[in-house]
Amino acid sequence: MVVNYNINLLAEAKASYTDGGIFAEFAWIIVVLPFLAALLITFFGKNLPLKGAEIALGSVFFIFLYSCILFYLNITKGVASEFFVNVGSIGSFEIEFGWVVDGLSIMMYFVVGTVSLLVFIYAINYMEGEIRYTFFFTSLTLFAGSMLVLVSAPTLLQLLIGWELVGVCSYLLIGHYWEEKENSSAAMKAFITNKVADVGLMIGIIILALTTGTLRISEILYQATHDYEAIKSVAYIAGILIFIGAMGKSAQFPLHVWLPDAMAGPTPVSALMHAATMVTAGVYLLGRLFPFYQGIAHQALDVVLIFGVITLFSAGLIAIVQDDLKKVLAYSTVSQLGYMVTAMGSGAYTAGLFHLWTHAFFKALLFLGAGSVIHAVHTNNMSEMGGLRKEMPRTFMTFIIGTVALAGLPPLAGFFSKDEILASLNHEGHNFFFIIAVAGAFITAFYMTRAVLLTFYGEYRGHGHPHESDSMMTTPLMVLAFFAAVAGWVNIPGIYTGFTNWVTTRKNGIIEHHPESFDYFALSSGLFAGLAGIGLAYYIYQVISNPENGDEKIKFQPVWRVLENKYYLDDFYFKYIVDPIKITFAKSVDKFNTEILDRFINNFGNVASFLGRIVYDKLDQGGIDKALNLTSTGTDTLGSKVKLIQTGKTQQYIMYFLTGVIVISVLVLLVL
Amino acid sequence: MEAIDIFSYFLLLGLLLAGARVVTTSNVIHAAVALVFTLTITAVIFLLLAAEFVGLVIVMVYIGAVIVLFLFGIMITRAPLGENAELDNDKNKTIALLISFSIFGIFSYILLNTFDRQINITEGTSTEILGQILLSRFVYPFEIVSFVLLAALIGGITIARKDNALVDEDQV
Amino acid sequence: MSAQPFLIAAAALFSMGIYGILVRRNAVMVLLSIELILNAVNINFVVFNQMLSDVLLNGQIFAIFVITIAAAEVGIGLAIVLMLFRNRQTANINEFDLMKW
Amino acid sequence: MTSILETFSNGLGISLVVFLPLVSAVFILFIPKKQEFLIKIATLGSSLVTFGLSLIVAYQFDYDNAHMFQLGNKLTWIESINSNYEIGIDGISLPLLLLSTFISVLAIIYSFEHLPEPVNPKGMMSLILILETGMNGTFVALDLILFFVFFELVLLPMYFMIGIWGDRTVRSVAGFKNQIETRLYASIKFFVFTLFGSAFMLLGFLGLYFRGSKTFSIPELIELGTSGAFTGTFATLVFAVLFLGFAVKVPMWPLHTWLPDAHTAAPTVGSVLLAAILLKLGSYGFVRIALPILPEQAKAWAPAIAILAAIGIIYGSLACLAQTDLKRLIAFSSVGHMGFVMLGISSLTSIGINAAMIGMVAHGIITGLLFFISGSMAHTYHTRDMDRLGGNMKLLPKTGVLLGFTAMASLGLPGLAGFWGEFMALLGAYNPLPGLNITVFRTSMVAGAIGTVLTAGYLLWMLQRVNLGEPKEEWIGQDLHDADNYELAAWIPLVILTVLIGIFPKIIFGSTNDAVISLVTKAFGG
Repeated sequence: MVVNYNINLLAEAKASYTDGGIFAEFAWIIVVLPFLAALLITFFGKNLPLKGAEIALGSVFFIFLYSCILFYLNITKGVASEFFVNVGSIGSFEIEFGWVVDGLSIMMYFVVGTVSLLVFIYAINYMEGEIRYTFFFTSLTLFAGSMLVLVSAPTLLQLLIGWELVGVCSYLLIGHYWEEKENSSAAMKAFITNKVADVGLMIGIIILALTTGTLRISEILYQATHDYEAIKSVAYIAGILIFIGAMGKSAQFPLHVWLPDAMAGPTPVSALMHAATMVTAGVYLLGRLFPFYQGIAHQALDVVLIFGVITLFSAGLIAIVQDDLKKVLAYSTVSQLGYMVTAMGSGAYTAGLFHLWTHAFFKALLFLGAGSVIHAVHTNNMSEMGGLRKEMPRTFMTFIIGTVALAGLPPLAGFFSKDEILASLNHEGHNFFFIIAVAGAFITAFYMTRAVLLTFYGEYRGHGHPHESDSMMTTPLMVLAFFAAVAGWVNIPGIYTGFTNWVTTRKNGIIEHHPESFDYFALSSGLFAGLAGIGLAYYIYQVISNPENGDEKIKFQPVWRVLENKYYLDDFYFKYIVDPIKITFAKSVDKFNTEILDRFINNFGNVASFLGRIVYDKLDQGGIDKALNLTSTGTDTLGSKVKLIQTGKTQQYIMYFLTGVIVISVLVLLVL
Repeated sequence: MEAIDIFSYFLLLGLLLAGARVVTTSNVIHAAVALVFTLTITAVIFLLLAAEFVGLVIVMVYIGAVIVLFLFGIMITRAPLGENAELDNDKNKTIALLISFSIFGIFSYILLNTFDRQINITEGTSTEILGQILLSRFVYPFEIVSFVLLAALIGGITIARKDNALVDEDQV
Repeated sequence: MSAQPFLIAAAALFSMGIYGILVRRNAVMVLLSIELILNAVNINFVVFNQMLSDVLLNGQIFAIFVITIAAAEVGIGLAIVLMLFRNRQTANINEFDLMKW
Repeated sequence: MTSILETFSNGLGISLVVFLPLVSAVFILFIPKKQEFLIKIATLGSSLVTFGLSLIVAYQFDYDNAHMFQLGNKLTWIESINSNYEIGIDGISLPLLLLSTFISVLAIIYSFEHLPEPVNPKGMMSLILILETGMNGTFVALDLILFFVFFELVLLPMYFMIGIWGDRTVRSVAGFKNQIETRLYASIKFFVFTLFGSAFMLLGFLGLYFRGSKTFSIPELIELGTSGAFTGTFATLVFAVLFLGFAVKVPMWPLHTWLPDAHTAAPTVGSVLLAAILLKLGSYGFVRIALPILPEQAKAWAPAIAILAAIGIIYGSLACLAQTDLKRLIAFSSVGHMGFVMLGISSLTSIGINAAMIGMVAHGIITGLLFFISGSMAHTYHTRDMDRLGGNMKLLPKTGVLLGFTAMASLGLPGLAGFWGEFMALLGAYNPLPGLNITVFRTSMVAGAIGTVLTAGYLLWMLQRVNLGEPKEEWIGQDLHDADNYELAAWIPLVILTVLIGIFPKIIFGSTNDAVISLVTKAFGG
């Protein structure tokens, strides 16, 4: 059943890689394991000492180890192979699942494995005593599995399956506290927004599959890179449609609205799914199909670029006005995803994935840090925090590292990845977009500094006495802080570009510009923007005022209101899309059904019964039946007379009988 | 006219007289006895006609068994013994006479017009051949009729049995 | 020997039986009259048998069957009469008029 | 043993699968009414044996020759009109036959403890068995008259089920002056509607008989049809009446209005069987009879079918969004899901028809399960009004989890059975048979894709209203029974099957693919 797929794609792939040997061949284990673990947790979890968390942790730990091994293999030798399992054929189509083990997917395995492991450890403590603890871990494990299904997909179909499965897990986890209607609504919003985007993805996949005659990604890419006519004709539309799918999952404007609402879920969920892994699926998809986009669908890539830039800027602006700490981070995530998409759009494959890589660590760190704070103060609102740096030193320190990394100051991770994106924009000559991206960097630095100041500086404005979280929670923070600090050092132009090699080790070659050294113009602009953002925020919230009322200084009403209302996008969706469908259309269809169609049918019944009444009254009752009844009454009358001869006396009967015999006999005799 | 003819006319006369007695007497026992006479004469006629086995059957079955049954029936139903003016339904008498005479007339008319052949009285006994035919050609009817008889006997017993569910003790 | 006297006598016997059935009040007497009719039939059978010189003796055999059936009939008939008598305390068939309207 | 199996392959096996339930039903009529347990056990035993026999049939089936009719026989039946008792299965009917015997077993298990009022196990059980005979028979019949007999046989038990054990709520109906009891309205509507369709269908059959070579045999008619024997106005008319007959049963928009009423009014088992099997009779009829016998007409009608299917998808989903009645919502969801099946069929490609096949099976399993669960909930809460429900996860955790799972499966979640039907139908509709109007089909595909969003919308909204949130005041402190063992025994197999087909669709495609490819090649030349 397992087929190592080895057609002649080797020629154009990167110079040196291996098929990964036995570890690649058995990589399916890490995909299947979480599902088994989820089953085990469901059935046995409640009776275990940690209520199932140990199974989840064990499986994730295994994934982590396995991905480390694969990661090591990839660093040292370079791995690129894919495996297929046939699960049925339909028409001439082979439906296949399988797994890809190459640089791109291994990078994702590693991110998923590492962040999952840390988040799981963190969650054991964070979720302690919470409702549906076991189910939480079931879903989380399921999510890890689904994410691995997604990133290991060698066929578009499996990709779609993983794509939707992570969506469901996201639904389950966002709606974890479903007693509150708000939370279940947020979960629904996330699912349906994604589903809308999935329609694009689905149609895109259908178009690609039917034009190329295969669902295998590598084959589609082969055709794309060899300028097959068929795929060329649909490249633009398919590229756009698939990007719509990516827009949903990776929260690109205008489909980003679900991500901030998704913060209704528990914080570890936000850290794992809505920062590090799931939301990067769109970027991953663009990366996976990059040869396609880069070659024949480059027009679609321009659209990608535009939406990425819009997202990175618009979402960053909203982050400034948020009071909810998690929402600041959520909008920040949207904005950073915008950066990644921008990178992809500008043709910088490595830069986009590099930002994905660094962002996964520092954003997970920030979310977990925020979770630690929220755990301590029991509120999400920054207006009820403040001054926490003394009470929560470790959280504070790690949070600062994350913030600095996000703001893009050297030598932390964000600096390198953001710089590459800016450099790529500069190199490609997208000057306007370059300026916006730099402005975005400024905004990023500004809102993060604002968030830090509001949370950790000034006076404590909340209730109770917050204290530092347990070491179970702070240890992952520190590990992530370490990664946030060093993750960027794996791709320093001119010094060490290992990451480029890692993610370009794949069967379908990537052609892109790899800078020999830093683009000093881009570097300085980015650095300056970051420093300016931090400085301005410090000036506003610390120097000319204090964290409590710093917002007042920059409340430029019209803009502020638009931002607070998220550009009225939600209102627009509800007023012009959701409500009309849910209320107007649905109600009118239902009315049409019951009032018109049914009435039509029922009137048939009425007509039939009216005709029936006429036939019955006039023809049947008045005619035939009357005649019949006359017969019957006549018979009755006659009978009542004739019955008198029925005396019941046997002898009389015999007499009648014999008289008859005689009469008949006489008649017979006379006639004969 | 031979002697046997004259003898047979006497027999027939006796038969008719006895038969008439059966239906006219107002004494139930007399009626039964008259029936015995009728049957006896019938048996003799059968002997005369060389149907000796049927004659013997008449004697044994009818006179021996059926009549006894009738006598039991008469006694069990507490029919008044001796003269009983109530025995006949006088209202019916005229019409009954009319009917029976009409039937007799019709029958006679047909018989006289149709059958004017001679009776050939065969020599010797017919019992043996009768038995053979009965058990070869008529074996199935024979078996069936025996089954019918058995069924009738069982049925008679079932009906006549004293059934507590239907009848009170003191009424019998 | 002519067959006609026998046949006429049988017809007369038959008519007497009918008269008896019609006139008698007592159910047992009615049964007796039925026996007369059957007897008349038997005579006819035997006479026809001899008249036709039937070597297969169909007439006699039928007479035997009739006798058998007559015996069965008497058995059942008397049982019914007995039953009726038990329930009604009478054997008068004029009182058994349940089957009227 | 071999010899028994041989006779099995000679038509006996399928005949037993068809008639054993009917014979058992007759026997059950002789069991005294008071012996309830005996009746139930006998019914269960009979259905289990039937299921076992169908498994043997599936085992004996030669999957390498799935395009041929197998394991069947042909016996003279009504000589004067050349109608024969001709039966057999191929790769298309096999999965549906198995589904039918399987769902029947589960329906009977469920009925062990959950008989609707007025409780009458004898009546209910024998009706289920008679129904099973009708359903199985339709899937194996290869003679039009035989097909028709079984097709109609199904109506009666369902009519009685709805009419006797249905919902007694009195409500007003558009167009009628007087209020009417739901069950009466629904049962009559169901019966008259389907009879209306099948009367026309019979006309079509007769037309084929007289215009063809005086035969009712489906294989022979397929040979005739694919060699172009039926053409012109006549064939158009025949296809039209066949379409009417099958479309009512599917049901396709706008002939669907009997379905929500029938489903809502029917007792749980009734609506399960109705959704799981009965609706498949119509779409099966399209694949088995209408397409191969009248291929040219199928081509001419395909765009119309696609449009109606697309309307059905959108319309059904929108109607779902307006429902407050849980069962009615699920009933309308059937309209949408069967729309996908019909969209697949209308594409006239092997992909589309395969999609329709797996869609039928998946819809049978998933919607069957949904009706099981919603029926059980309606029984527990004594209401189906979603505005009154809520917090079901708290009140009935097991039922709630299963409802959530099934809703997910129903919205076409990849990895579960429902996904394949939807995705593959869209795949088929994108590239229909060459020569068909591509714009129509692609528009229908987009409509179908939008339909998936709406489907997700109403199902999740339903979950939010029913399953999530805090329980309403009126339920607190009430003695509500969660799913018991009988219910779980009936539901869990369906859950497992949903997952199995979801991750390994070869279970269905392995049987259907060859048969469908052969059908498409024969009828449409590729």
